[in-house]
Formats: sequence, C-alpha cells, structure tokens
Amino acid sequence: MPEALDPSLIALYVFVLACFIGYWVIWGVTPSLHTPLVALTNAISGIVLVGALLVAGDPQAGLLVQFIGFVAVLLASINVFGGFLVTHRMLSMFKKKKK
Amino acid sequence: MPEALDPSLIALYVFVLACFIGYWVIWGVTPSLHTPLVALTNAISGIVLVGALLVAGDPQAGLLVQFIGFVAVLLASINVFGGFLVTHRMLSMFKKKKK
Amino acid sequence: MKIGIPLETRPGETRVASTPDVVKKLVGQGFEVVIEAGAGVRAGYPDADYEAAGARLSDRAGAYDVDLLLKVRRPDEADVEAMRAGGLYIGLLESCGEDAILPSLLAKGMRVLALERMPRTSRAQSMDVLSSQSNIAGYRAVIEAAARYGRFLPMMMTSAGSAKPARVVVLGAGVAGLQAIATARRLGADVYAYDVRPETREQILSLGAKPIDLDLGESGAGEGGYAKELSDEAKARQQAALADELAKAHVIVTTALIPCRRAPVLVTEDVVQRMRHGSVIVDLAAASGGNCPLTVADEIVERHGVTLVGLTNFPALVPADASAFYARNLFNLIEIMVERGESGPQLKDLSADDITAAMLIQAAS
Amino acid sequence: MKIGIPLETRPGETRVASTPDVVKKLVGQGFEVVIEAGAGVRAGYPDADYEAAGARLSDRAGAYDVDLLLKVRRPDEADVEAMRAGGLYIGLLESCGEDAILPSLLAKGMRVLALERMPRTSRAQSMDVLSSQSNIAGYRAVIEAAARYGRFLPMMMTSAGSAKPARVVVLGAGVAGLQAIATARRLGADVYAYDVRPETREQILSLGAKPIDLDLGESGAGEGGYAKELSDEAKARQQAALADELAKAHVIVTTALIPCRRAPVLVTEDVVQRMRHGSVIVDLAAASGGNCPLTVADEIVERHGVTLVGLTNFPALVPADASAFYARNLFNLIEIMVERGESGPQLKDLSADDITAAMLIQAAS
Amino acid sequence: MEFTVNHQALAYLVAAILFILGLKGLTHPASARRGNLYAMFGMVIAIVATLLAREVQSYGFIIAGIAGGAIIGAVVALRIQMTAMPQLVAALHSFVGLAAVLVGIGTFLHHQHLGLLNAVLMGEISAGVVIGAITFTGSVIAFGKLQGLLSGAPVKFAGQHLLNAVIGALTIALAVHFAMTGSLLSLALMTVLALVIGVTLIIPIGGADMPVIISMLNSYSGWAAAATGFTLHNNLLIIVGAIVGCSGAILSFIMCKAMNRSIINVVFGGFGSDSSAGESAGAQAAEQGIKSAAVEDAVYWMEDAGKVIIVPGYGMAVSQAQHALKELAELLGARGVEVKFAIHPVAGRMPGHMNVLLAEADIPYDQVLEMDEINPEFPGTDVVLVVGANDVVNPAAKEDKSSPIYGMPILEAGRARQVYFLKRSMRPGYSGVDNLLFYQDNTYLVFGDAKDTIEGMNTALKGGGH
Amino acid sequence: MEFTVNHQALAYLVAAILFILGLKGLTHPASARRGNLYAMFGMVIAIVATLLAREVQSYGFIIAGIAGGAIIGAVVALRIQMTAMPQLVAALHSFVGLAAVLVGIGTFLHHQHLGLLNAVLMGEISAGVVIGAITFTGSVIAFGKLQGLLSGAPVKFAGQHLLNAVIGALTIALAVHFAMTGSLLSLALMTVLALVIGVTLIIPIGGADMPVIISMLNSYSGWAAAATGFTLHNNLLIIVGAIVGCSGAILSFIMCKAMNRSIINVVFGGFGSDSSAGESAGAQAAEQGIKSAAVEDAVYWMEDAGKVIIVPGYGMAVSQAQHALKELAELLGARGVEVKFAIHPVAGRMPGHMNVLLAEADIPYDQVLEMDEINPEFPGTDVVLVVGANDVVNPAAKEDKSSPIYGMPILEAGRARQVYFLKRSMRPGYSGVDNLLFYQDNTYLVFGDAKDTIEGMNTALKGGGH
Ligand SMILES: NC(=O)c1ccc[n+]([C@@H]2O[C@H](COP(=O)([O-])OP(=O)(O)OC[C@H]3O[C@@H](n4cnc5c(N)ncnc54)[C@H](OP(=O)(O)O)[C@@H]3O)[C@@H](O)[C@H]2O)c1
Ligand SMILES: NC(=O)c1ccc[n+]([C@@H]2O[C@H](COP(=O)([O-])OP(=O)(O)OC[C@H]3O[C@@H](n4cnc5c(N)ncnc54)[C@H](OP(=O)(O)O)[C@@H]3O)[C@@H](O)[C@H]2O)c1
Ligand SMILES: NC(=O)c1ccc[n+]([C@@H]2O[C@H](COP(=O)([O-])OP(=O)(O)OC[C@H]3O[C@@H](n4cnc5c(N)ncnc54)[C@H](O)[C@@H]3O)[C@@H](O)[C@H]2O)c1
Ligand SMILES: NC(=O)c1ccc[n+]([C@@H]2O[C@H](COP(=O)([O-])OP(=O)(O)OC[C@H]3O[C@@H](n4cnc5c(N)ncnc54)[C@H](O)[C@@H]3O)[C@@H](O)[C@H]2O)c1
Repeated sequence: MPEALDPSLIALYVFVLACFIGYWVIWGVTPSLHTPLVALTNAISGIVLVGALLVAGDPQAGLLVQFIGFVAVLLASINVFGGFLVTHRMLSMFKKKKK
Repeated sequence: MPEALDPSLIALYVFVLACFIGYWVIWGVTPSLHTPLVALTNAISGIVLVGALLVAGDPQAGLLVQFIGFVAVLLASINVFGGFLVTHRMLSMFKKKKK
Repeated sequence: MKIGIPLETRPGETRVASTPDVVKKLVGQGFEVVIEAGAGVRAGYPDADYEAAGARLSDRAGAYDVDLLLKVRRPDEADVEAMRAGGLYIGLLESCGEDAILPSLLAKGMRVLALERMPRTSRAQSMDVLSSQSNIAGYRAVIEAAARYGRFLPMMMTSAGSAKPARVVVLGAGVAGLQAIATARRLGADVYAYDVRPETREQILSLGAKPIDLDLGESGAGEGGYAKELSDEAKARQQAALADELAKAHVIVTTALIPCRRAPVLVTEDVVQRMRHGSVIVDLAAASGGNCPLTVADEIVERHGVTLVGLTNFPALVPADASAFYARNLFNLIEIMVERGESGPQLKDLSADDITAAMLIQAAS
Repeated sequence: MKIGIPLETRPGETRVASTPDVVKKLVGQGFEVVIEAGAGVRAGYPDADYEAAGARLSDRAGAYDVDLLLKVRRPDEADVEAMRAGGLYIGLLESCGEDAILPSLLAKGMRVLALERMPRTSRAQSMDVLSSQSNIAGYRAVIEAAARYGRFLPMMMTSAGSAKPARVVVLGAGVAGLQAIATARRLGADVYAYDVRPETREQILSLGAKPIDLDLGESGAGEGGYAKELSDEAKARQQAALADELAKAHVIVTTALIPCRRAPVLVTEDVVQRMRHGSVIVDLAAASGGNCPLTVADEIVERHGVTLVGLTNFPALVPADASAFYARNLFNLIEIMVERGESGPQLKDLSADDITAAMLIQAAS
Repeated sequence: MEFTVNHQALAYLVAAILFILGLKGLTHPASARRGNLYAMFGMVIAIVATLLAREVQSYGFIIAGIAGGAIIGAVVALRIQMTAMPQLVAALHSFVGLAAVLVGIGTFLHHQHLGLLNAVLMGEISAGVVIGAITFTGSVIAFGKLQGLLSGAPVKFAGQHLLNAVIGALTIALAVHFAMTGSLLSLALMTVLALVIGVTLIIPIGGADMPVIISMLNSYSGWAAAATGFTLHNNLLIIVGAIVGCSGAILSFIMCKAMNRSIINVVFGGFGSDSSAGESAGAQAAEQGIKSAAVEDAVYWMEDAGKVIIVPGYGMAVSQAQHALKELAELLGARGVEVKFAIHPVAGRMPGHMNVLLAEADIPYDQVLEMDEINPEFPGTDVVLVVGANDVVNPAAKEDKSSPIYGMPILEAGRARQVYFLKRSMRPGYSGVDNLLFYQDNTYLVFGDAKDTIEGMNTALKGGGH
Repeated sequence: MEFTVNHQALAYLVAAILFILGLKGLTHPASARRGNLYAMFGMVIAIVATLLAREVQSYGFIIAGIAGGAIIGAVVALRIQMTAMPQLVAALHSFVGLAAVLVGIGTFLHHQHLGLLNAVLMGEISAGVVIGAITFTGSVIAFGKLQGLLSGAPVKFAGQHLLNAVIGALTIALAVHFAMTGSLLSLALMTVLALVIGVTLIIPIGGADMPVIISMLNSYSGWAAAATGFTLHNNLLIIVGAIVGCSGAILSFIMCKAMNRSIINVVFGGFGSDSSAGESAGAQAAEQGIKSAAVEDAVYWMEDAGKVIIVPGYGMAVSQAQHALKELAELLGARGVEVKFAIHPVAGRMPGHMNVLLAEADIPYDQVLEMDEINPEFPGTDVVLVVGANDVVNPAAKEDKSSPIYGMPILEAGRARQVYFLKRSMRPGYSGVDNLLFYQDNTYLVFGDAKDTIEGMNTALKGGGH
C-alpha cells in the first residue's frame, strides 16, 4: 500500500474532476431557465455555510472568531434559505398551463 | 485540521465524480465515430497496465507474482499499443476529402 | 337616400357596380337601392338575389334617377341624360384632363367622385378600385397567356421527353405585375420581372421570381407610388437593355403604365421578331397604347409568329370576383362618406375628408 | 426505308406526328423522311425547320407513298387510298373492335401498329401516346376551366374583400386526372379527387389533394392499370354518394374512362342544377359520351348556369408540346422496331417483341 | 454509533451528488422543480452532517445564525416582487462573498491561535478572501444598479483597465507576502484592495449586461467557496464550489451567446464596447425599453400553449419563410397546439401576397383566416407570432390620429397574452411609422432573418438537448 | 529531486485530464485525431509516472512485457484488414479483461505474502477479478462470432436467464466468502464461474447486435480497471476506469438508440427478442445482408462531399418531403456542396410528378436535371440520396432479362461512391421487383418516412452537439 498523499493534492483531484462536471452540467439549458438557474447556483454556493459552521462552532477558537463565524453563518443562511425559496417561486411561475 | 479520511472513501469520491464525467463526455458523438470511439476507450482501458506494472515491478513479491505481472503487462500493452494504432488508422480513413 | 345600380352598357363589360352581398349591407344601413333588371346577370348575380338582398328592380330610367349613382365604366351622353340633376356619381371617369363628359355632368349640377383619383394612402387602400381590378387583371392575364401558349408553362420531365419551363417576363411590377408574377410562378413558369421603381426588386424576389437589373442612370420612382416618365435617353437605354432578355422570353406580360401618359414602349417590333414562334405577349397597357407597338387594343393578333393579346378589360373576364371587389371598394368608400341621421344616412361634407376631397369634382360655385 | 409525315386533316387537329428534333434523329439513323408541306405549321414547327433537320418536303401524295407512315389521327378512306400498298401504318385507330377503316387498310396489304393497344408495361411507358397526350389534356383542362370560371381559383384576401379558393373536384385519377389535380393545386384551388381504383387514394394524397372516399362495395380496378366497368348497383351507389360532393364544387374536371365502353355517368343533371351559377365542368370523356350527360362533344354549352366544356381534343390546344411528346413516343417505338442493316435500318420481326406484337394488326395470311 | 469523519464524508458525497442532479434538473423545464428539491435536500444533508461533526461543539451562535438567516431569507424571498428578482439575487451573492471573506479570516485567526499555520494554508486563505471580497463588492454594485440606487449607465474613464491591472497586481503581491509571513496587515490590505477591485470591475458595465454579470458573480462565489474548501480541506465545499464556479462561467458564456454579446467584453467591464458602432439590434432595443427574446423563449411558451396565431407579413415573403413556417405549424400542431394564420388584407406588397405564399407552402386553407374572422380570437390566444409583419399590427392605426396609417383596421395581436415579433431590426415597415406594439409589456422582439429564426424554432421543437 | 507519490499523483491527474479531453475529442470528426493524440500522450505520462514510482524496482519483466506487447500490438494493428476491425477490438478487450484478472490475483498473492490483506481490499480484488473474467470470456466469444469461428446466430435455450442468475448468485456468494476468509479456492472458483458468465451472457446475442456488445464489453473492461484501481488505491485507474465504464455504457445506449434496439434486450442476451414479430426493418435488412445506416451517417458523408445527387421518387410525394428536401439542398449548398436533383422520366405516378412537387418547394430549375443529362455525372458523385424512389434506380432493368422492368432506362445511382436509400421498409416499388441496388456494397438504407428522415438530416446539419 503506497504511502499517504498530501491532502491538498487529493483536494486538487476532487477540484479538477468537479470542474469538468460543472462544465457539462449546464449545457443545453433552456434560456427561459437562465434566471432560475442563476438563483439556484446562488443558493447552492451558500454551501460556504458549512465552512461558517465550522468556524462558529468551535468554542476553542475564541469569541472573536466565533462571532465572525456567527456573522458568516447568518449571511450564508440568508443566502441558502432565500436562494432556494426564490428559485422555488420562480419555478412555480414557470409552471405552465396544463392541458 | 480534521483527521485523515479512509483512503477507500477518497477513492469513492474520485470514482463518483469520474462517473459523472464519463456520463457526459460521450453525449453528442457522431454515429460515424462510434467505432473509433470504442477503439479508443478500449485503448484507454489498457490503463490496467499501470496496475500490471506495479505487480510486475516489485521483486519482493516473488517470482510467481512477478510472472503473473509480466503476463498482465504483456496483454495490457498489446492492448494499449494496438488500441491507439487501430484508432489512428480508423481516423485516418475518416479523413475526408479536403476541398 | 336612394342608390342606383345600372346595367353596364359598354361592349364587353360584364361587371356590375354592386353585388347582392353589398346591397344587403347598404339596405341594412338604411339606403334605398334600385337596380336595373339584368345588371348582375353576366357577372353571375341573378336579379332574384338582389331582390332577396332588399333591392328594388327597375328599368334603366329608374336606376339612373337616384341620389347616388354607382357605376363601373365611364358614362356616355345618354347616361348623363338619364341621371338625376344634383345627384352624386361614383365611378371611373377613365379620363385625364380634358373630357367631354365631365362638363355635361357638372352642367347637370352633379357632383362626381372619380375613382381614379383615389389617393394611395393606407387608409384608402380598401376603397381603391384601381388596385382591386389591377390585381384581377394580373391574374387573368397569365391564365390567358397559358391558354394561348402552345406548350406547357411548367417544367415536365416525362417518358415522352421533357418540356422546359416557359420563360415568362413580366414588365412593370405594380399591383397587376406582381399578381401576374405570382400566378405564373404558381403555374411553374420560370419568371423574370422588371420595373423602373427600384423598391420593386425586393418585392419581385419576395414572390420567388428573378428581377432583371438594368442600369438606366435614373430612377423611375414618381409620386404616390406611381412611376414617372423616363427621359428619352433613359427610355432608349431601357429598350436596348431589355431587348435581349425579352427575346429569350416565351411569354411576356406587360403592365407598365404611367398615369395620364401614353404607355412606355418596352417591347419593340425587333424583339417580337426575335422571339420563338408560338410565343405570347399579353399587353395590359393596350388601352393606353400598349407597351408593345404591335398590340392592337381589344384584339388578339399574330405578328411574326407571336400571339399578341390586346384585351383591355381583363377584369370583365372574371366578372363575379371583379364585381365583388369593386362593390366592396365602393361600400368602404360610402362608409366614410355618410353619417347615420335620423331619417336614414346623410352625406357628410365631402371636402372635409382628404380621401373624398381628392376625388371630388364639382362645378365651381 | 422511307418515313412519311402527312398533314393531319381532322377538323381542329393542330398536332403533327413528328417534329424537326425527332426527324433529325430519324435521318441520323438512316431513314429517309418525307413531310407534307405545312404539316407542322399549326404546331409551331415551320417547314424550314423540317428541311433543316433533313426531311424532304413534298405534297400530300408524296407523304403517303412511304414504307412507314406516321400519323396522329385515324385515317379516312382517302388517306388509305393514298397509302403505299404493303406499307406499315403507325398511329391511333381510335376504334375498338368493328371498324370500317381497318379492313380497307388490311385489304391494301398494309400492316397496322395501333397505338391504343400499347401494353402498359414499364418498358412501353416511353412509347405510350395515350399517356403522353392524357397528361397534356389534364393540364390544359384546368387552364380552360380557369379561363372560363368567373372567379379566382386561388384564395385571395385583399383589402377589397376575400375570395375563397375554388373547390375543384377531379373525377378519375388516371394520367389526365392526376395532372389536372396537380395543375389545379398549383393555381391554389382546393382540390378533391375520386377514382374507383383504390390505389389512387395515396396518389391523390401525394399531390396534396384530398381524396373523396366512397364505399361502393366493390373495387373498380381492372386489368393493365385500367378501370373495369362497375355493376349497375355500384354505379347507382356511386352517383348518389358523389352527388353531394359534386354539388359543392365550383369546377369539376372529369376524366373517367373505361376502355371501349361508354364513359360512366358521374355528374347527373340533378347535380348540375344544384351547382352554383358560374361553375364550370370540363368533361374529358366527352368523346366517349361524357361523364356528364349534359356535355355536348366538341362544344361549350351553358346549362342551369353552369358552363360545360365538351372539347374532345385538348392536346390540340397545346400543339407544340403535344406533337413533341407524340413524336418522341413514336421515335422510341421505332427504335425497338428496327435494326441497323447495311443498307440502312431494317424492320425486325414485329411479332417477336411483345410490345409490337400486342399492337400489330395484319391480314391473316 | 459514532459519527466519524468517514460517515461525514459519505454524507457529503451524497450531498454533492444531489447538487449535481439538482443543477442538471434545472436545464429543462420538466425536471426543474425536482432539481430544486434535490438541491435543497443536498443542502440539508450537508448541514446536518456538518453539525454532527466532532469539531462543532457549541451550538449557540450557530442556532442564532441559522435561525436569523432562515427568517430573514424566507421573509425577503417571499415578499419580494417578481420583477425585483435580479436585485435579490445580486444581494444574496454579496452575502456569499462576505461570508467567504469572514470564514477565511476566521480560519486564519483560529489556526493562528492553534499555531497550525503554513504557507499552503495561507495561500488558500488568501484565495478565498480575495475572491470573496470581489464577489461581495461586485454584487453590491450590481445590486445598486439594478435597484436604481446607482445609475445603470456604464461608468467609464480612461486608464480603467490599467488601474484594474495595477490593483490586481498589488493584491497578488500582498497575498504572496501574507502567505510567507502570516502578516495580519497584509491580509487586511489585501482584503481592502479586493473590495476595490469588485467595484472597479462592475461599474463600467451597463444595465443590459447585468444578467450576465449576475451569473458571472455567481461563478466567483463558487470559486470563493472552493477556495474555502481548500482552506478547510472540505471536499464538499471544493466540489460544490468548483461546480458552481465552472457552471456559472459556462452559463455566463451561454447567456452572452444568446444575447449576442462578447463575453470578454462583458466580464472585463466594457472592453472595446467604447465604440457604439457595432451595437446589436438587441442592445439598441434594450435602450429604448423594448424587450428582445431568444428563439428558445418563444419556443418555450409556444410549445405547450393552447393556441398560437401566426401573423405573416412582407418580411415572411422577403425571407421566403413560408416553408419553414408550415413546418413550425405542423410541429406545434403535433403537440396539440391550435395554430392559425391571420392574414391582414394589405399584408405584403400585393393583394393576396400572403395567400400565394402560404398556398405554395401547402398550409391548409382552413388554418388561414382573414382579419375580421380572427380579430375576436386574439384575447384568448397564448402567443402571437408576428413573422415579418409590422404595419398590419400597429395599434397606432387606432390610437394615434396623427399617424399616416390612422383609420386602417389592424390585426389586434397586442391583445393576446404574449407577442413575439420576428424581424431583423428596429426599422419600421412600409408606412415608416414606429410600431407602438413594440413597447407593450407582453411584446418581445426576436431579431434575425425570419426564415433563420423559424428554422431555429423548428430545431428547438424537434428536441436537441439531452 | 525525488519523485514522490505527490509528484506521481500530479502526473496522474494530468494523464486523467488528457484522457478526458481525448474522449471528448472523439465525439466530433474535426477534433477526433487530436483527441487520440491527447489520449496517447496521457498514457505515456501515466506509464512513465508509474515506472518512476518507488515500488517499481525490477524492470526486467516490465521491459520484456512492454516491448513484447508493443511489437505484437503494432504488428496486429497495422496488418489487420479494415473490415476485421471489430474482431480486433474484441480481441483486445479480452486482453484487458485477462490482465485485470491477473493483476487482481497477483495483488492478492503479493499482499498475502506481505500480510496486508483485509476484507475491504479482498472485496475490491473480487470485483476486479470477476468483472475482468466476464470481460475476458465475453470478448473471446464476441471475437469468435465476428471472426466466423462461432456461428453468428444467437444461441438460445430455455432457462437461460435463470441459469445466468444462479451462476451470478453463486459467484457473489463466493466473493463474500473470499473477502471474509481470503480462501484461494474461493478466489479460483469465483474466477471460473465469472468466466462462465462471460460465455453465457454473450452467446445468445446475434451478429447484428455485436457492435453494441463490443461497446458494452468495453464498458466492463472500464469497470474492471476501476476495481483494480480501488485494489491498488490508484486514483488514475479509478478515474479512467470509471470514465471508460460509464462512457462505454452510455455509448452502448446511444448505439442501441441509433439502431432502434432495446438496450436491455441486447445486454441481457436477447431478452424478449424471442418473438420475431417486432423485428425492425433494420434487423430484417441485416439478415438479408443489406446495410442500414443512421441519419447521421448519411449527413456525415454529405456535409463535406463535393457533389450530392438527390433522386426523388414516389415516396417523396407520399411523404410530401419536398419542402424538407429543399431545405436540405440549401443547407448542403451553404457548405459548398454541389447539389443536383435527378429526375427519372417515370418517377412518381404521373408524368412530371416530381417536377410539380419540386417546383412547389421552389427548387431552382437549374438544379433539376433529367435522366440523360445526369447519368454521366453519377460516377463522379460522392453521395446519391434516393428519396423514396425505387424502380427508377433498379439495375435489374439493365441486368436481369427476366425482370418485368427489363429494358427501362434507369438513373445509374449505383455508380456513385455511396448511395443512401430513404424508405420505410424493404418493400419493392410499383413494379414489385426487388431492387438489386440494395445489395451493392456502397448502398445503405436509411429506414423511416422520407420527410422525417430528411428533417432529421436538416437538424443534424444545422448543428446540435456541443
Ligand atoms: N398588400 C398590398 O396590396 C400592399 C401594397 C402596397 C403597400 N402595402 C403596404 O405594405 C404594408 C404591409 O404590412 P406588413 O406588415 O405586411 O409589412 P411591413 O409593415 O412593411 O413590415 C414588414 C416588416 O418585415 C420585416 N422584414 C423584412 N424582411 C425581413 C426578413 N428577411 N426577416 C424578418 N423580417 C423582415 C421588416 O422589418 P426589419 O427590416 O426590421 O426586418 C418590416 O418591418 C402596409 O403598410 C400596406 O399598406 C400593401
Ligand atoms: N410516372 C408515371 O407516369 C408513372 C405512372 C404509373 C406508374 N409508374 C411507375 O411508378 C414507378 C416509379 O418509380 P419510383 O422510383 O418513383 O417509385 P417506386 O418504384 O414505386 O418506389 C417508391 C418507393 O418509395 C417508398 N416510399 C413510399 N412512401 C414512402 C414514405 N412515406 N417515405 C419514404 N419512402 C416511401 C416505397 O418504399 P417503402 O414502402 O419501403 O417506404 C417505395 O419503394 C415506376 O415503376 C413507374 O413505371 C409511373
Ligand atoms: N393605397 C396604397 O397604398 C396603394 C394602392 C395601390 C397601389 N399602391 C402602390 O403603387 C404602386 C404602383 O401601383 P400600380 O400597379 O397601380 O401602378 P401602375 O398601374 O400605374 O403601373 C404599373 C407598374 O408599371 C411600372 N412602370 C411604369 N413605367 C415603366 C417602365 N418604363 N418600365 C418598367 N416599368 C414601368 C410602374 O412602376 C408600376 O409598378 C405599387 O407599388 C402599389 O403597391 C399603393
Ligand atoms: N406503362 C405504364 O405503366 C402505364 C402507362 C399509362 C398508364 N398507366 C397507369 O394506368 C392507370 C390508368 O391510366 P389512364 O389515365 O390512361 O386511365 P383511363 O384514361 O383509362 O381512365 C382514367 C381514370 O378514370 C378512372 N375511372 C374509370 N371509371 C371510373 C368511375 N366510374 N368512377 C371514377 N373513376 C373512374 C380510372 O380508374 C382511371 O384512373 C394509371 O394508374 C396509370 O398510371 C400505366
């Protein structure tokens, strides 16, 4: 069994592969969905929330850091909740008349 | 910094991401290129050669294993060399008349 | 108010100034309509239909003794005699400038709305009989050509050999010309067209035909959508440049007109001589002297092996639709002329509306 | 071998059995061609063109005194007189069964190739004058209808009102019928068609027209691509079922024929009465009694306000192309009949080839 | 059972897959709402998996933050007017950017405290902070422009690109310095400069390009998240960040293509657009307050409309679009849409012009209606497709007494739910009169030759995409 | 500088990217050769990076193996007839499968020797070995069928699917046992059973489906490589294996769709195809030795042909394909292809039938040529597109004296480089005579309604793909 890789390198692997996926996942989108798609990717990029949680949740880090974390959590969650809801509203508007 | 992940899990990440890429990379292929594409993916799957090299190249493993490795190296390299060359030949045939 | 619709008496005329459909609408608006017996028969509208629509059948005198006389063709002296003094005449005068009939009309105190003076505005389009009748002429001219041409218009590849498509050239791409182009294209001919007004090029293409491009050194676009007369030099250049195109043609339909001028000569005798035996020329300008000097008005003649159709009244060959369009035009005109009074419809001031003002001829008071 | 091309003398006939193009080919193959002066003029082929093609101009007697006589129409007694004994006649006999002319021909020792007996095989297609002339008749019938119909065939929405497309019904979808459908569709009419042979349904659709479906209880498909005569019961059912469709029509073109039988009656007087004034019926079966009993052969009559066109020789109205096709058919036929000998072309055994064998009539020896 | 990092990683992987499926879902209307649900579900899994992690031990701040964020986010999202969506999205972007900056700084302080700093980590922190800061101020400016707080007009000055380049270089230098020394000052300065870049990048961009910029900023926020992921060695952040970053960039590119704009031009704040010569019809229209649309938009609304009316005009004849139009009508018909053709009596340049061409293309007569028959049908129509017609649908003929076409009856296309105009430019028709219908709220112009446009529609209707 | 695992990992990442770009390149003709080069280059990097690794210490076997493989591979690849390509690819697949089996067993022995075995590893080894073994025998059978060593006909018997299921279950049971105990016997048995599965899976599949099966086996070989990657914790193998596995599966699916076959049916050896009722025209054609082709194939050859001649017949009229045909001619014309229409005098069902329709579609007269004019042009023509014609191009009219159409002149379409027939079935035309041209080597049938087919071509020509 080979020795362990530098974790940053693994991160790089993951990053590169994800970039390819990002490249392909969007092709062929219907123009009418451009705006909801932007809203959804926006909501998804609220994933920094995960980072914010880690900063805000470690009491060892000191109050300043936790407070910074708190603000980050707040902002990111506005983004997550607002983003998904807005996307949902837009898509509902896009629900077309059923025949 | 979090503790290290199980390497098999990292492998799983990489595997899943690569599957998505595999899913997308082929869409939209021209039917005339089906055959060359099969030939190329065949050549690429000769990548087991890398595994075979690792088996064949470690003298610690004992002669039997090394011999098994040798056979694997032989087969895989036939595949790699044959595959790429065949693909190349097919594609040359596909070179269309230039106007 | 009483409207009269007489039988048209010019030789060969088959149209009528109103149809049962339109009469019904007029009656519905409160007009009293009098129609001369037999007026619509040749156009396929029997007297019974008019009666059913609410008109009263009458003799000739009755149809003329009305407030509003609707006619197709220019009246003659006898007609003027029969008209009610002080009435209103709506119809074509078929004249430009000096005219013997006009003074007699005005002398009787009549007011005249001359349909050829209709302004070419968007709003007036639905009242423009020149357009609606030209349209019919363009269509019918090609049918006539097809009937007189000893070959197929369309291309046809058969086991008994191939017929090449007839090469049709349309000169003048106004209303009649464009419809001629469209009809010839429908029949599968290979259609070329030419007009002096440069904007027609795109219009010709829009019907799938091929424009003939000539360089005359001047534009032929005149006022109000009409063409203007070319300089003598340009005329000569045009004839020469067209000659080769025309000599290759198997069917020529000419529609080139300039208001109140002799029609320009576009197809010279030399060209006719060079055309293939059995070719056909339909000259829609025959009444104004013809775009071909060999054309004889109202006759079909053969010259140098080419059939020249000089009929001057093509709409009369499609009398049912021609009358329907004509009647509808007049109806649209009458609609802007009257207002609904208590005792039926009343004439408005005709010089107030710019359409009727442009058409109106009345004795200077 | 000497080929003769006389002037056609039947009244109204304008075609000629060969054209300068084809004469040139015949001469090229070693035939000697004699043409009666003026034979092609009415079809647009001047004598000079024949001479240029290598034919010899002659008088009537000269054109008949040949080995191989090419004619369009059935010969009369005088023609037979003029023929060279023992020669070969190629042309239409226009007869089925008993025939006064045939015995005189055979009595002169002539052999006859009757063009109406041409078998309907793929190989014979290029020699089949019935097809090539029917095709022309179908086209010209619609042009005639358009010229006699007092309205537009196409739909037209204009500022002077709208013209609905004419409803055209074509009865019989053989060669002439299909071409009539195609031509009427080209002109923008709303076209319906009907035939007894079921396979025509798809063919009608393939020209963009609408098939009329009737349930007759029996198929009308006969042998060799021709229709067979229906039972009396089916005939009655057909007339009744068609009546409503036909009464709505503005133009009817009938082409229904059954070889050597009176043409079936498809358009009854009752139907004609129900049609709109100004409608047109072109009866291509007029020569065999007509598909409408009111049709008068060779005349154009009006009945119940409907124009009935009974012309029997439509190809003669398109003489240039009709003659060209006819001539080409004969040329293709001659090609399979002769072989190149040393002293010019020689006739093969006509009973050896199944095409000529089917057409050949000769005295039993 | 203990929740180990391995469990967490598995959960993250599931979340990542859900995000990918979610985004893929949003490329097609049929699967769009399902896609959004997938993504939401992924987010829930990600958050829960994080909260269960061993590092997260105090929940006070977290609960407060999430609760506050949820309430604010929900209220804003539900209250906002549909027309103000772009602003909202811009505002939300700025939050992501700021959050990324804060997480970066927080992580730095945290690790400094624990003494775990190293050059690689600090490099990753710089990347996160800088990209986050650019996203933050850029989004704020975009928000301001869209909300009307700032002028929508592009702000341009000489040397703009040079200035950006200089600030950019300085920022990079500071980042390198920070990574080598861990100097808090460098970090702060770098952050400030990045904030400035965000401003200078966005101010030169005009209102018409804002949609692209929003999408671009979105992409930035993705990269910021990915950088944060590197900092925290969190694969989920990396994956999602990379996907959002990359797909946002691609989306911007696609949007530019649809709007006929150069992406370079847009992203680098009006590069080359100094010359207004090459301005497209679309941009011109936007300036006059006329909306233009892409072929696909029209197709999207037509394909399951109940009723579509096609109004052909002279432009159809010029581009000879009748055959393509027939195919369009057939394709729509095959999807159950009722299609009719409305013919104005003077459409084209000769009487019956449209009839000739529609007959040539073999369009059934019963689909072709004249003005008087069809005018009452417009109010119940979903989409009117005006194919190279102009004067014949111009409401000026009814409303504007001074217009030369006043008094001419028109096809009342404007009364339908939506109107798509297929024409090449903003030029008027035969009469030379500007068309009032262009300015109506439910009207969109689709620029291009009518035949090309309709063929594009046919292609779109026949599938494409996967 | 030492070559560490980190360097190796970087190199592997580059190799993986090159493989991805290579595959993407092969989706379009223009980039295909470049794609192949990318992939080759990736392979070189991967091999070099592996050889430099610390574990690889003895080069004797390696050099021998690679050299031998290179020589054999090159000779075979260069010598082989183009027509024998499918066999060659099948044979190569079998090598990958066998190599995967050997690597799995070798790794097991090696690790057993080093005492590094654990359940996860052994599970991974089982996966690699089983998939490799199936790939191996499956490919051998496919090779045999293609090479004609085995009958190409499907071999079917009752209970086939049940048998497969039983063997499959047994194999899995053995794999579990092996993973838990490390028993060499289980490994061996499992391998043998997997070899049997490979056989039973492929024998029921008919010759017509072989291309799909080759692609499917390819996918298997990818999965085998990925499993090997798990075994060796080698990310490159995992990535490449997953991509090949997944893209191979997708490719099989795409090929099935193009051939109108059900993928389930093909992969599971003739599921349901026992009833020949639903057999497609394509399959029928294949049985008679007639080649059928997809729309895209015809497009591929037409789009940069020098000259294309279109032969319309009655089928064009029936499907009313004239408008679509006009568009096709325009699209080809726009790419610089010379397009002509060849009209046979008796094409259709009435004299001039084709002329009427082509004129309706507004096809310029100078593109429409009659038989005598165009016959000399066929030999210099790249592609003849026969649109619903049949009798008029049937060489039986010249060659077969007994044929009822003998003596009729024909359009000599068969003399062109390639002929594509657009028709719905194998039915003959009006004359009822079988068309000899179908059997010619350069002839392909494209089944379907002519209008649909041509519209498909137009869509393909207008782009699609990205
Ligand atoms: N029917 C008659 O008898 C007759 C006779 C003479 C005059 N007129 C007059 O003509 C007008 C007819 O109205 P209309 O609505 O049919 O035509 P219109 O008002 O002239 O408008 C036609 C429109 O088509 C567009 N166009 C031109 N070529 C195009 C192409 N290739 N692709 C896409 N769009 C194209 C033009 O806009 P872009 O340039 O922006 O593309 C133009 O605005 C009326 O004003 C009528 O009075 C009619
Ligand atoms: N021109 C005339 O005057 C005339 C008159 C009478 C007879 N004929 C005879 O008709 C024949 C004409 O030859 P041709 O080559 O034009 O026609 P053909 O030999 O009858 O062949 C037509 C072919 O079109 C195909 N087809 C039919 N509908 C189709 C659709 N919707 N889409 C695609 N393909 C379709 C049919 O095959 P599938 O069923 O497999 O699709 C058929 O094989 C000759 O034999 C000629 O002698 C001609
Ligand atoms: N109300 C309206 O808007 C309205 C109504 C009717 C006509 N028009 C327009 O007016 C124009 C002309 O209409 P018209 O058909 O009544 O015209 P017309 O009958 O007066 O003339 C017929 C055509 O001949 C052409 N012509 C004249 N001299 C020529 C020459 N030497 N060589 C070649 N061509 C020559 C003219 O340009 C014209 O196109 C058309 O564009 C028509 O659309 C507009
Ligand atoms: N060599 C060949 O292959 C060849 C040559 C010529 C014609 N044909 C075929 O033969 C067929 C008939 O040709 P034709 O035009 O000379 O036929 P025709 O002139 O004898 O008859 C015209 C049509 O009238 C139809 N008809 C007869 N009775 C009818 C009735 N009661 N009601 C309605 N329709 C009736 C017939 O079915 C036929 O279609 C066509 O299909 C044609 O394609 C083949």
